[in-house]
Amino acid sequence: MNALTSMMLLPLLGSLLIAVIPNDQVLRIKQAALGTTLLIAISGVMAWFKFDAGNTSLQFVQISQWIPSFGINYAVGVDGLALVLILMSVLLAPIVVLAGWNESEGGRWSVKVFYILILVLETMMIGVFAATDIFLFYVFFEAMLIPVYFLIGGFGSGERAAAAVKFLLYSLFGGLLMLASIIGLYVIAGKHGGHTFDVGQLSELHKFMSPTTQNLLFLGFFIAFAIKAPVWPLHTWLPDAAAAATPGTSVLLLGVLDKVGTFGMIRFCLALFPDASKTFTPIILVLAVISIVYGAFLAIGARDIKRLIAYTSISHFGFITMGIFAMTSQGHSGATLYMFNHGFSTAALFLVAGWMISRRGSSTISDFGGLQRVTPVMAWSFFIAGMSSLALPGLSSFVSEFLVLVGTYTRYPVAAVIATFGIVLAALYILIPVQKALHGPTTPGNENLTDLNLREKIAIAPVIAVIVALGFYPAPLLNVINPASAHVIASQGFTDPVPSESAGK
Amino acid sequence: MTTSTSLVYLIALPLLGATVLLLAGRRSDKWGHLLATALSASSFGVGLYQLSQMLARPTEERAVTQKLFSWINVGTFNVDAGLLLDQLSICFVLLITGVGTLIHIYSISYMSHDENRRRFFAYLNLFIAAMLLLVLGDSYLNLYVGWEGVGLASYLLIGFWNQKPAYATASKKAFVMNRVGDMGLSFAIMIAFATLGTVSFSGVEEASHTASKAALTAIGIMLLVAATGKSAQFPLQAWLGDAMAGPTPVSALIHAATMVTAGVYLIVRSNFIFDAAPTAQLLVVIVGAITLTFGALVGTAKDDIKKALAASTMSQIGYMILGAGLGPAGYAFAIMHLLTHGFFKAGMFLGAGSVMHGMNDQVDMRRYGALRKFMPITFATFGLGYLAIIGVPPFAGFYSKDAIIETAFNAGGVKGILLGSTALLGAAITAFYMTRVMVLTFTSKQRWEDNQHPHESPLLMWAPMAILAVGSVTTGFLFTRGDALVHWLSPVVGEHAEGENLLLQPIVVSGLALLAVAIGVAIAIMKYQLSEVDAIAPHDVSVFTRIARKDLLQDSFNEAVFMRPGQALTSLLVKGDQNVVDGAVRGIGRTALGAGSVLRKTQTGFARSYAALILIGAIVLIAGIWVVTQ
Amino acid sequence: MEFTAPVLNYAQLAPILIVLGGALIGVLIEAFAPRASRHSSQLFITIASLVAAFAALVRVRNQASVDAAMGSVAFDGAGVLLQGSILIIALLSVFLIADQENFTALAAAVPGSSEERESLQRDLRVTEVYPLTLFAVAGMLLFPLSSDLITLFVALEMLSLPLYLMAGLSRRRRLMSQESALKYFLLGAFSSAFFLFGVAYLYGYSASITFAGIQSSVIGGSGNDVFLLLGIAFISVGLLFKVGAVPFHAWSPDVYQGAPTAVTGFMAAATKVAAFGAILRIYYVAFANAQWQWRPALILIAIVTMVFGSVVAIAQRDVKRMLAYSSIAHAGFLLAGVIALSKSGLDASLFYLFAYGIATVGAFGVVTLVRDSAGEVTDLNRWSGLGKRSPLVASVFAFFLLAFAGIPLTSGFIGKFSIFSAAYESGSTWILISGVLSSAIAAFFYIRVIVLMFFKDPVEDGTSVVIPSALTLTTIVVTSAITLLLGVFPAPLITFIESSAFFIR
Amino acid sequence: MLTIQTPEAVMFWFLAPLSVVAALGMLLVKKAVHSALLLAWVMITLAIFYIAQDALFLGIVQIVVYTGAVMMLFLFILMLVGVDASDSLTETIPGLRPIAITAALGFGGLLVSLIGRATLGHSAYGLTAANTDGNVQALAKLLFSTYVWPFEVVSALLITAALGAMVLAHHQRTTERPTQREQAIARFRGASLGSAAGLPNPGVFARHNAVDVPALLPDGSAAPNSISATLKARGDMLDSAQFELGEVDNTVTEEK
Amino acid sequence: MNPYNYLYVSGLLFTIGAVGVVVRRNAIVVFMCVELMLNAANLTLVTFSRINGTLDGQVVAFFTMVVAACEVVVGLAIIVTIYRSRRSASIDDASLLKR
Repeated sequence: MNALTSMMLLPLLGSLLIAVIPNDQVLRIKQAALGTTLLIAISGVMAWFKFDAGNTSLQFVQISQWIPSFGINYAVGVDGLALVLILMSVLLAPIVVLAGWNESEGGRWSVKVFYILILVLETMMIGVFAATDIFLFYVFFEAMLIPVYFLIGGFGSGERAAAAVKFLLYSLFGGLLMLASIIGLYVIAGKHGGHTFDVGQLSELHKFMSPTTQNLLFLGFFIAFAIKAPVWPLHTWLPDAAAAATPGTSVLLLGVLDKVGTFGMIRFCLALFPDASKTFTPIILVLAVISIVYGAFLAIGARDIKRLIAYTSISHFGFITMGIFAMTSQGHSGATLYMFNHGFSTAALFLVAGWMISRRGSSTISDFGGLQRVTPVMAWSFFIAGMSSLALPGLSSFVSEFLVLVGTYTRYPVAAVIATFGIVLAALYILIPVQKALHGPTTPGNENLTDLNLREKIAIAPVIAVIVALGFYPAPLLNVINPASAHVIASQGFTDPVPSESAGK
Repeated sequence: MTTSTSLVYLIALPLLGATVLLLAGRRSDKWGHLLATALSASSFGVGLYQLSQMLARPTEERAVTQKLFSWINVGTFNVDAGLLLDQLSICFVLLITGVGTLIHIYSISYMSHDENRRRFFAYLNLFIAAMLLLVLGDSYLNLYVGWEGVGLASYLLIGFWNQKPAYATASKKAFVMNRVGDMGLSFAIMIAFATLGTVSFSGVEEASHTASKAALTAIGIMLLVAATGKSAQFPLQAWLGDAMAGPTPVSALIHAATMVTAGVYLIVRSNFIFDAAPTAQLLVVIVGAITLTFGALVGTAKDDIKKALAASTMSQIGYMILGAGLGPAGYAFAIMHLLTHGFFKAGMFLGAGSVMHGMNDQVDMRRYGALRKFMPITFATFGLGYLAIIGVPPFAGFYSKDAIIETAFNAGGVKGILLGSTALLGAAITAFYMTRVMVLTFTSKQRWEDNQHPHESPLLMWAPMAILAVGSVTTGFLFTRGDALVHWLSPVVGEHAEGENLLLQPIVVSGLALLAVAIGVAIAIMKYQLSEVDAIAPHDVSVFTRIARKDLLQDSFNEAVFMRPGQALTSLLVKGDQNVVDGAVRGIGRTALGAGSVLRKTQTGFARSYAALILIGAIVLIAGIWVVTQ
Repeated sequence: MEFTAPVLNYAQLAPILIVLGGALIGVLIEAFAPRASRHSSQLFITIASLVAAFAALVRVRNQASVDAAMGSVAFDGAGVLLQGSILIIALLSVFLIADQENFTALAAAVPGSSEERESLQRDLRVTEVYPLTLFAVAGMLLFPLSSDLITLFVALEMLSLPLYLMAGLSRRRRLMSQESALKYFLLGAFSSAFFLFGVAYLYGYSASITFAGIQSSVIGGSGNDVFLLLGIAFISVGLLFKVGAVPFHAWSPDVYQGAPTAVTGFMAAATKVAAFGAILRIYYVAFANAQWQWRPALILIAIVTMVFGSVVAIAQRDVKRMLAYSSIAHAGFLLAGVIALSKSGLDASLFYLFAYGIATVGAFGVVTLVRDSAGEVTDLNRWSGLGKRSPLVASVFAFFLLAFAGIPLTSGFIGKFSIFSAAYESGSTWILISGVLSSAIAAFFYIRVIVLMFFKDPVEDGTSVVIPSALTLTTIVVTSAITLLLGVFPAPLITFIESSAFFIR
Repeated sequence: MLTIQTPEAVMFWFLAPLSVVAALGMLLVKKAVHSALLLAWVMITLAIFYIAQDALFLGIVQIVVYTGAVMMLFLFILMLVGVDASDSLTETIPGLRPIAITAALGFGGLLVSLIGRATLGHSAYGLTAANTDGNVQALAKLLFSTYVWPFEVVSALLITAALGAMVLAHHQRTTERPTQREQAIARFRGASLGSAAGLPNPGVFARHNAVDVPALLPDGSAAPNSISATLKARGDMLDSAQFELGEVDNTVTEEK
Repeated sequence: MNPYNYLYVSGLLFTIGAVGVVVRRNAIVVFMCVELMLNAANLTLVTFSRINGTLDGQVVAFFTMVVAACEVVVGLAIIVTIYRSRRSASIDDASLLKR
């Protein structure tokens, strides 16, 4: 069977398996979930090795008719970009399961429901990156909201219901705009060579569109992705959702789901509407830069540790968006790599933050203090995750962030310069919570916190390992990403700016 | 160019130490410090081996490179994880590993009572590795990794005792201000890539020959910003004083001998840029001149021995930056001062640590006095360092500082006179405040309580101090003998054609310098040795003193200009996000709900009004269709 | 004067005749069968005649003729599909109606009187609802097939009269129920008068009362446009009243709320199919060539309808009223299919009608299950925490709501997609945009209900979920299965519709 | 070609205003019964119009069925509901009156002005040709051939109507009607034999003998069961206490 | 005289009927107004039948009468029922269902 399809089926099978385990066998359920996600992760890694990086065309392609009347196919396939994101998703899933071993308890519903939702979500996550049929993509794009909605609302904390609704409404609104654009595309495709949703064929379609049409359709897609990503000023759902969700859910939400936004920008906005992309690039860059700075400032001002992480993500997504629309190979590869890295560094931050919160029973940063002395391993994990978040050289996110900056600078120096100020703000928004939570005297209420147990250590170790390893040696990913990025850039009719003062001039 | 396969061990060994110590945790408490020290020492060994190899090769083949792997390779942006060891970097390598090892040894004893000594050594090893990467990286980006790596290590070490909130804050401040500088380095790299298409030293050097002045000036200025951050130069100097929160060996190693001099390294390393960008170069000397005065002035008012030394460090690095800004004539002298400073300042810091060790961690010099008797070895080593720093021949500082002052005078025109005079004034003030330190600590009357029991430090501590003292005495002479260092570095920084018409002859400069020193020393002795000193800092002091005690208001300035507005902006944005951005979204929701509530009132429950609605609908429909068809 | 005996094609009329026959048998049963056996025999007759009608329909599914009943009935593919949909929906509704808990014991008894009490004690049943239902179904079957104005009018009345009556038969809150019957009747009669007036003008315009005759007059353009205008406008009032389009919608919230829930479900689903079937036929056949006249007005009505329905639904506190406003909004969406005036518009409308009808029956079926000691509980506030009380029922209801909201993997999504794309294809950009926006608004209240059910805690006020009877259970299971199936594998049905849906002229 | 004869015109100009006025009157009179009568009048004028327009059959049906049957049904129900029920014509729903007036003017004006603009492409044909065999025959032919299907279906409608009326109006017997024997047994096996011989009549032995005044029992107390249950339910029963004899005059005077 | 004049009359009657539905409160009167509207429509049909020279209009009018009769039966039954429940034939009283 097709590698992607089987990866999508595995979680469903897993959830069926979990469904038949009796409710009271909680441990069994958890083990089944972990086993399933591990199995998927393994198959993801195997796909990774089978992937031919040099080949820029889609791989692991499977196309079967779904709704032939509308030209809708079940079409999956990956290029470097999608593969990297799928790999990230499947690697994070078992970590989330393992890290959030007890998250599933104490929710509104049974443990079983939690893991079924997680597994269904995993299917959707793989599908959304693998789909090469826009309709299929849309189906996954929208359908994946539902499990997340229930994960937030059913297992979260605090204002979980409100946050879940906000998340869902925001996303649905964006999704509906995208639906309008998809319909537009579909109709235009029907007028020029027949109804189809194949991304490849649709990317030829812009030649037939008037600039206005193209701009409108582009906006439909872009706003949907900008909500997902989230780009300022469409971000306000994220802090609420992240604060309310369980850490594991937050990891999947920020680490994977939100990547759909930036992924979509590359895969759809750019590929389908090259002219409109060019038209809107200045505006988008401005929004991206605002996101970077704004997210950073709000992170600095955040009192709640989960909200803080959410705001840092807004800042990071600003970088990714900027890299995408910089239209240079560095910016693009950097953005893609950033997506992967952000997944892991945010995962680390959220997981550790989650452990801190569950031990302390509070997510307010000032409730912590002096953790470094009480729980050194946890503190260190948080610190390393934080360092990754502020893009310390030697950790993975540095490579991507710097690539984005360099790539942007070569074409849009002003944007890059303003964005670079973000790195100072990043130091602040990481070091302030580090100081408050990890340093200083051990504040009352924190004396008896326990350090990470073996399970938690096993969960966090691979994340940190990835963060460190990719910081020093990002080549395995870059080798896969570069051809895909170069392909996008080239298909947009862009070439990297030539150094203005090059010796060869 | 020669390649080597062993450069990586320089970095790998201490990095291994850091990794092992951090991962092993408490299990390595017993032997961790030994391992770290051994690894640092073996890295020094590798350095010596490399030096011997280098010496064995002809001048033009002395630089060696090692490409580890292709690090970042996207489009035309190709950065290898590559190391470069040339005449310049070997100086640093030996300084870092040598002094570093000594400080490791010192710390074994100094930190012996700290339950987290292992972690301390891990950080030290981490620092050594990062610093070596900084000086060994063959491109700006590799340098950047080390650059931030040392920043991290510095952060960790300053905040080593972060259970004290003030120390935690100090470490954060250091990191953030360093990041501001790092931003400059980022900009420099971005500009370099955008304009020159490369970020490796060799590539940039090659491209710099043909590149426009504007581009190079921009890069140069940005590199200077980076240097000011890392080297605590004006205007990013404020963190260094607070950085003294770290254990004293840290201050000695990082905040005196090595890390803070990275800025100098960066400028000297980028000599090809600055040489081609006079404006940037001018800014460099201005920064150097301002800082050397600034640091010196602050140094006169500090009662905390470490802070006084820190101010002195700032000032001395000002000299180095000044030297580095003077072009090919000054590069070698800047490096020379850097090396000699590395010895004497490290020695003095260790001495200060020794004093604190003997005085129950008391750092206020007004509570010292007459320690000469109780700590003779410390007094001797500290004294030698003192003589070196104020520039008394034949101690090391004399040679290096004198050379910079001389070069400054000879920079030509008014600029030369201004720079030279500033440097000279700085020398006088240096002499004053260092003498003040010396007198207050060792020779003046006892001002400590009787329950203090000052005592000499153990062998493990004083031995490194002694070795460094030897260095303070000898290095200047060694480096200048036959212009050894100048010649050694010339393949890297370029030859300086001896000027024809010098403003002042060397001997005149030396004379003036000595005179200035003598004046400074004399005033200090009068003021502190020969008159009574309060054990508690007096408050009825001049405005100048008050300002100087407050580091010339640097913190007040930062607070007023950056921190407060920043905080205000943050809280404004937080509120704005809740009320305006999110408020708009919620507003839309409320509007829809409100519209729904209003519109549902049309549903009055009266069938007749429904009928009216239908009737009106029919009218509108007919009228509408009619209008459309007309 | 020659009299030629009329020729009727009984095979093609069989479905209608069978249902009518069933109804007559039902009337006879009422007259002669002992009371005890009435209910079961009525139920049997009703189900049997619906099934038989369906079978008869299947037998003639591929036939098409304008002469089924001397030109009064056009039997064609679209008609078959509409009749099939109506029969299926009716069958499922009858399963709900069979749960006589919904109906008053004795309609003639004054509410609150001793007679009512006694009749309740004696467990009397208004078994007349079965023949009434069958009469209504017969009218519905005829309505979309009518190809002259007389038949259309008679069918309209035939489907309406039983519904007027049935609306007043609720067991609980009988005053409300009777009020809804009164309102429905008065306004229905009012709108029929408009309809009839329109018939008169159309006859005046074309001298013919057959669709074909009107069409040829329109094409010939010989007649007077003013009469055509008046005819179209007045007929539209009557037809739009039936589907609940703004501003002719006002009856529907009141009637939906007051009528017995099973009847509401039947009415909401089947009437909509029948009425839209008729609308489609008359606009596609008779008025197609006058589209420049009516299309702008209809577009306006469609937009106002969808927005109004969605916006007002937000503020509702009663689940049945909310569903009523939702159905108003859906009427707006369905009008998009009429406006499209194309083959794809027809296909999409037919699919949408079926999908929506099924989901509606299912949703109302769930509503019948939530009760307290005084009968059904429709106050939304008392639905809070339903997910905790009865997760399965709440999940099914949530699923229907998601289908109404048009979330992928439900039939609603496919319907929405196809109908909007059809509308956009024929140039109605505004329909697309307002459709998308009102879908977003609509999502708001669907999700609000889901939040209420799942994320709020139950109020202990005696509200409970009864165990559904076998028939109700069947309805709910079948409707939810169809809703899911049409969301995931819609291809067979779409292909079938595509190949067979056409209007014979 | 149709030509309108003068008599028709005279008839039209005489009756049309009358019918419109009657219709308006129907709107404006208070009593529902008056409205019904005015409507009946409008219907009859319409019947005349039908006949004048060669729709003899319809004219007759209009009179017989509509005016005769349907309107009588209306009147019947009006009687049932209360014949003197009169509507207050003041508007109770705020704002509806102006809306109604505007709508009336708008709708009527629009309709009239549109009809005024309308011209068919041809002049009126008249029904002479169509009615050659007689209006009824021609209609019958259409009804039983072309429109046979709706004609058949309409029967279902009639059944529906009948069924519907039955559902709403038919009072199902909840108990079997007791036989005479059962009634007799019940009467004599009751708790007391007091009513075995039938209930007392109202007013007997009382000061009043009206039906709404309870009879007095020999002891002077009121007998509530002597009053019809309907009157009791309507609350029309008068309090018998006020008619009780305060003191029974026991002195027997000889009858003269 | 132009047969169109009948159309004006029917238009006016229809309007009066429609307005009557809006302004009258007695359900029976309201219903009678609906009947008036139907009658107006019938007049239009008959007139058009004459103008067009076909009898289809009369057929429709005939059907209308039948249908109207059915409506009357059902409608009056409903009105009587609600009268029995509420002791009122005012449609304004039947306004429990709203908003």
